Amino acid sequence: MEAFLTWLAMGKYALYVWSSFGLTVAVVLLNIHWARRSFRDASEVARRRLAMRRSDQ
Amino acid sequence: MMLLEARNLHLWRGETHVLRGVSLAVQTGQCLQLTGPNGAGKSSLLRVLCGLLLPAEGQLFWRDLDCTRELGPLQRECAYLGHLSGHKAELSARENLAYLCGLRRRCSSNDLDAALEAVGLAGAAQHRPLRQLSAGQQRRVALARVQLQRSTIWLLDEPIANLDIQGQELFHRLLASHLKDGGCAVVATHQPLSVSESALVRLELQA
Amino acid sequence: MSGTPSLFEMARLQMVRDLRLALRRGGEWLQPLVFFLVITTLFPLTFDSQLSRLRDVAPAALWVSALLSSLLALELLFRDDALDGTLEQLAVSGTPLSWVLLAKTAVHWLLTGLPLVLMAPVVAGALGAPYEAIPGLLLPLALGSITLSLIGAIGAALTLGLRRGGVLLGLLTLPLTVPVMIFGAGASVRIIAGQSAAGPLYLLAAVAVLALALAPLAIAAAVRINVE
Amino acid sequence: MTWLWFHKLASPPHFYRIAGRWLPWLGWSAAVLGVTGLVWGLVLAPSDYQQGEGYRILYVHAPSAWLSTFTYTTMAVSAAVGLVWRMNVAHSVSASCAPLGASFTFVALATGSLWGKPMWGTWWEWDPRLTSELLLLFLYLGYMGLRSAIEDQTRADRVCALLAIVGVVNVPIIYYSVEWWNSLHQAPSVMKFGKPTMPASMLVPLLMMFAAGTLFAATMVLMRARGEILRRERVGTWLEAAVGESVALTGEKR
Repeated sequence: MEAFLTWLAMGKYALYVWSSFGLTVAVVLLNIHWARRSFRDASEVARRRLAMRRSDQ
Repeated sequence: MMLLEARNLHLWRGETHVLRGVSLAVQTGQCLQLTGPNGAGKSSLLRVLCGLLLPAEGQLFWRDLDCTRELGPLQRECAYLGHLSGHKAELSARENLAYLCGLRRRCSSNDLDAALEAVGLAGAAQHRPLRQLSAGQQRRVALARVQLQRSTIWLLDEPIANLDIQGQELFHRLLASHLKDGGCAVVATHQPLSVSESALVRLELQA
Repeated sequence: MSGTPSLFEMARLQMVRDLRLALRRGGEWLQPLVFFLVITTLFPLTFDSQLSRLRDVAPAALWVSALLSSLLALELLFRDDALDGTLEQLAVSGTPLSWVLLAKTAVHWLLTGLPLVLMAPVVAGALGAPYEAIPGLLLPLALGSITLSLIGAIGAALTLGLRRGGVLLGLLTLPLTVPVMIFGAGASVRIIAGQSAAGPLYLLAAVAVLALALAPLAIAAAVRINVE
Repeated sequence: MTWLWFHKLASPPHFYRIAGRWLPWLGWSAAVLGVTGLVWGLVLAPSDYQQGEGYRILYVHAPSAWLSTFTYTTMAVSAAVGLVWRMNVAHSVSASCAPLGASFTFVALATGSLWGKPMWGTWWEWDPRLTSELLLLFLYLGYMGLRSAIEDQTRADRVCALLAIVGVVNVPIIYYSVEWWNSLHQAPSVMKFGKPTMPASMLVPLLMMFAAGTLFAATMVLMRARGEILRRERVGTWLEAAVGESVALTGEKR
């Protein structure tokens, strides 16, 4: 347990190291969410266009 | 001789499918009249033909050469008259013409005189800023420009709009002499064109 | 085709027409120059009126004000010609668009860039630059203003036809003007300090030549796209 | 043979299907590499004799900085391909790069500043690398601003492609001018992590993080690009199948 605490302390740089890694992971997750949402919105646009074309014919 | 040919032009503006596989051909001495309701794509088609607008699909040929990607040859021989006159209100008719035509071919001051007199703009009117001329007169200056450019093909979008009776007669005369000299034209208008049946080709665009 | 005009005739036609237009529109072309004076007078007011201390900030004041005034004038460079169809006619005419638009940008430089370059040394004197250094300031500003006009013209062409192009024009072009600002201000600092500014001047000239060669291609391509 | 490959990739349905097949592989290999790299870098790698544990920020800072420039170059290259050969697929890829590039430029800036605080004692130092990253962020924001300002899709593609090309020509010049400017003022720079020889136990996780970052970027770009292709597709009969399948993928009830 004690070793875990010293590791966590990162030699008095804990705040900087952990916030850096935290921020990176957050940005990675944010990008994944953005990408999925953009794909979903785009397929929605395509679906609407298909529906409109079907109603035209 | 085949001058301008378009094959299977497609164009979308936003969600509307403006040009749906339009094809056309214009021979020497022929005039193609574009008709169709507003928003049917007449203006868009003209802008595609003169290379202002790139079609999503389809091909353009000028003198049997594929010019879809390389529009230079077509543009050097075409005169386009759209809704915008391309003239500056602060400049006079002569200054506007000298600039727009001078960029394409050298124009002497007699050329300018001849072109402006041909459209009924003489003497002091040539030197007054366009701002002081009526809409009809400004339209005539635009016709003078099209004529002075000595282009093989005229692409005209509603050229007869806000022209008085004499103005319309003037336009028909200019068009007739242009066709007689071996030129060709694509004109978007609903008014009848005084062009002989043999030289007239019609294209109706659906909404 | 003896009828086709040479490149110089085209450039002359374009420049004569644009100069005539600018002069007929009254003092509109003067506004960026007055704007330049206004900005530079802010520096003593906000920094320190002590000439000896003001000297440190003089290069920054000159170059930042020159950049902002040049950008201000550029926004209208293509806007009027786009609205009344002149750009359309140029795009359709088959004439070399990049050359004609370069002539147009040259007129903008003559009306905004050059006057700025001529006024800047006087302003530099007011900002504490030693009098013997003032003539030296002309060269970096001249070279820098050429590149600023060209980069700004690319921005103006890219934001053609956008409702609120002004802010976006600044956002797009400012990062691109960083090399000019660094080398320009670097040269001015050395000139004011009386040292030789050969290094930054050569770099400034190199950037200017690069801009002169490549910018017109980008400007013409952007105008062709935005004139659709 | 290569020309055929390039030509096949140009057709939207083909690119859409191939990207779809590659996505899971890219995604999972990025995840695996990323996790192992992180764990290795945080736990197993020895501490640095100078900076102690603080140097571990390097394992996220360096890959982000690399991604910011790598993504911009990819954006510019696909933009150029899109403009020259008028390929919607290339424009779709180019449009997908900007948000990813901008976010990793921000990460590079933030982690650089977080690394700088313990070393220099200030949150922000006009260090040449950080300054260039900041300018790159402005380029990204300019690109995204221009893209959102133009409604028409095809025009936005072509104007933004032009901006990306103008930008990529300027990036090396900006980087050089900032370096030249820095040499005047000699700001202390601890970012010089080009140590002569980095022990393997430190270097391997770093390389893994670089690989993971690149694979992650590829996954994100391809996922977005598939969407952008759907958004630009007007006539393809394959759209029916693609849209149907995407409904299953995203679990939409509609």
